[in-house]
Amino acid sequence: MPFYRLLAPVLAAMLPCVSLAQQDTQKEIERYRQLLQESNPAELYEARGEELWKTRRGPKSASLESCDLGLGPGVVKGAYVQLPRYFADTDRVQDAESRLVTCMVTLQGFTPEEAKRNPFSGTGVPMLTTDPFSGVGRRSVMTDIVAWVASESRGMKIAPRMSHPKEREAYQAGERLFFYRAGPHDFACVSCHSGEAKRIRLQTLPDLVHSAKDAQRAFGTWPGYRVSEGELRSMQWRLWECFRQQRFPELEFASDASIALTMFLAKRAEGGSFDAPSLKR
Amino acid sequence: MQLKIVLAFALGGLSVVGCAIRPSDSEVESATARMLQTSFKPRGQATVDRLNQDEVQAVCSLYKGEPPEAAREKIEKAQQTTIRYPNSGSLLGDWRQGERIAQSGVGKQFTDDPGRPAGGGCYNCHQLAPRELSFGTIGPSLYQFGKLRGSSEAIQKYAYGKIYNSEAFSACSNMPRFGHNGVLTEEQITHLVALLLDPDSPVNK
Amino acid sequence: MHRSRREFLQSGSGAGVLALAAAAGLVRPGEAFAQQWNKAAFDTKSVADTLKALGGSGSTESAQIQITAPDIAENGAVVPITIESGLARTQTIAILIEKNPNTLSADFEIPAGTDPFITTRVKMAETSNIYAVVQADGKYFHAVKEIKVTLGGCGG
Amino acid sequence: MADPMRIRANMAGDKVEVRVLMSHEMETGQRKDASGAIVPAHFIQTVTVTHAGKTVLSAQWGTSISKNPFMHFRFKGGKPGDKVTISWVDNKGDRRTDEVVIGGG
Repeated sequence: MPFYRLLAPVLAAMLPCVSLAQQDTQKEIERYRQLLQESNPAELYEARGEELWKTRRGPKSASLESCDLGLGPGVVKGAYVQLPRYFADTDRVQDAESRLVTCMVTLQGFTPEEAKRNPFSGTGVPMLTTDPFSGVGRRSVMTDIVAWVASESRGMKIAPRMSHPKEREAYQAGERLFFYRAGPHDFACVSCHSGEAKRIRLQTLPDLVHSAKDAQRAFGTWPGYRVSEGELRSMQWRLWECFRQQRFPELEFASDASIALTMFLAKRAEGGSFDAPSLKR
Repeated sequence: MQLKIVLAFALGGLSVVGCAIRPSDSEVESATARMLQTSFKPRGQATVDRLNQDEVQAVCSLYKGEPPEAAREKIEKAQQTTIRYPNSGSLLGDWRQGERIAQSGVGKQFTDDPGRPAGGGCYNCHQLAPRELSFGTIGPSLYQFGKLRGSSEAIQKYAYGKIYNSEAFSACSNMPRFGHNGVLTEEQITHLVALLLDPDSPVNK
Repeated sequence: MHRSRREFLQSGSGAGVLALAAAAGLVRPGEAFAQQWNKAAFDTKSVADTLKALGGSGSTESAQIQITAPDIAENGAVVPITIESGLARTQTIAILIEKNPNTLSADFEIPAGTDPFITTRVKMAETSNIYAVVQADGKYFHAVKEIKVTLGGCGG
Repeated sequence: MADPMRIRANMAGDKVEVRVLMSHEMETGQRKDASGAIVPAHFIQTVTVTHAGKTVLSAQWGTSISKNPFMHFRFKGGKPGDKVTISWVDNKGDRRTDEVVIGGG
């Protein structure tokens, strides 16, 4: 809520002296998170996404029902946990989003730019920015569909393939990108995501270097409905936002670097339970 | 002179790089470079040249943040020479302003207004004043930093230098080089020094 | 609001039509409540003013009203809150957030047969007291709880 | 056209336990968009829940109910197979009505 944001600096200064020990703070935040688990607004996005998957759209007026997410045309169940993977028709390693772009282009006749920019808002509200994600008063068709596709893998094991040379290359490049330090703050992904139980402010950071459990929980809970933004956010968004805060230039939606990093993270999380779309702070 | 040091360092760095790369890695290396080139676009103040690494960034990336002793020493020595102290003399600014800078995490993101001063985002990673419950733990707690160490000129210089260029003290530190990279001004850093060292600062209560 | 609503229904001209409709069975009582969004109450900016706008002249603190909510909310945009009233003949449950730009957040009418219990999620602009105001047997009672709102994120 | 609500209604003992999620922005009228313009207030003002022709809950909301509102309550008198109907109306006059069949315990 930006109006709260405006208050943020004031607020921080005003937080009263409290006798609560830090441990109690953590415990209460845990309780806050538990109270929220009762119902997840992600369901609203999943429902819309399923509808959109079946809806005839684009210049070719076609649905996505014959889209091949890796398990054959139209098979959605279990597809997300095996992504990213190599696709022969595009000769590329693709994650869920980039594969959906391919299907929107080949099946529905959108241009890649249209599919990525996602200007076809569900509410008819004019787009306010060109970001590929939903924002103030604006929905993202892509986000809705990804929410549904991910939900069709809920409860399954994260099982990225690593058989094709390009899949191995993506993993290794993803690893390098994870450790790639640059920009005015000298940040890399690893700056925040290494070390046990580290936090930014009060947010616990997954240790993606040393802890398989952390990596599994991290990968297995995106997409997630982020209560702080009132939006469903995808793994693509997660990476885009990490790089923004890393002070890097803007990570292109569904770009090779984003897919390589996703591959690296999926592999780190291999064997974990996929519990997304989840509910996040 | 400065240039020579950097050059020598760069060459040293390259030889290290040469040893570490297995031939089979070259494809990955070029794939990574290609991805960096094609996957990021400039936005706002965040231009793509930010992806170009300086020696410190390159070496720290190569060693995944844990460089061997020789590389470590080389970085720290070279980075020491970059620290610029303010002309005005005193390193002890105003802790109240320091607290505001420590609280603010804005600056240098492509969504930030480049005309507005950046913050240090200190609380993102460190505990400082105890009344702020929302602090991070990537860095050590700095609560009572000055109370434990006093505020001698040597301590002031150390605190200033560490904020100005953390790599001069701890190679491949997670902490940004706030002064060296132009995130914070020299004056802003003196305010942070005061937040850490001033006996009246809430950090030392 | 309920006293004022009653007065409104009895005397107001526009609402008179509604009252007639209700009497004729065209509009159920709950719908009448729902159709009369109480702008005056939602515009109020203090707990006292909200109470007044809701129709209460005063309110008694009651241990019979339970507020279940976290002591600390990680994010003010979504604060889960449950209010349960043990007071006989509970008619309405209202949620007031003292330091929000507008104090009144929600007002629920609880017909006979429905548990005097409601869970919802509210926005809080900052650390504040939350009041649960219950109208039971025509009188007003309340409970209060402070919820701290923390800041998150690393780029703000 | 607003999106459907997600309603769950199940027996819990002799009561019907209802949980509903609504798809709505719940704009406060105090936020700014990327261009700095105020996003006008847009929020659900009234909610009515009925069962067997009787109102079992009604609500009035302000702008401080969270986006994608959630509500949980219980009422007596329902049985599996009955319908629960929920309607909302927002400040722009948009409205939405959905119903769900009460499930077993």
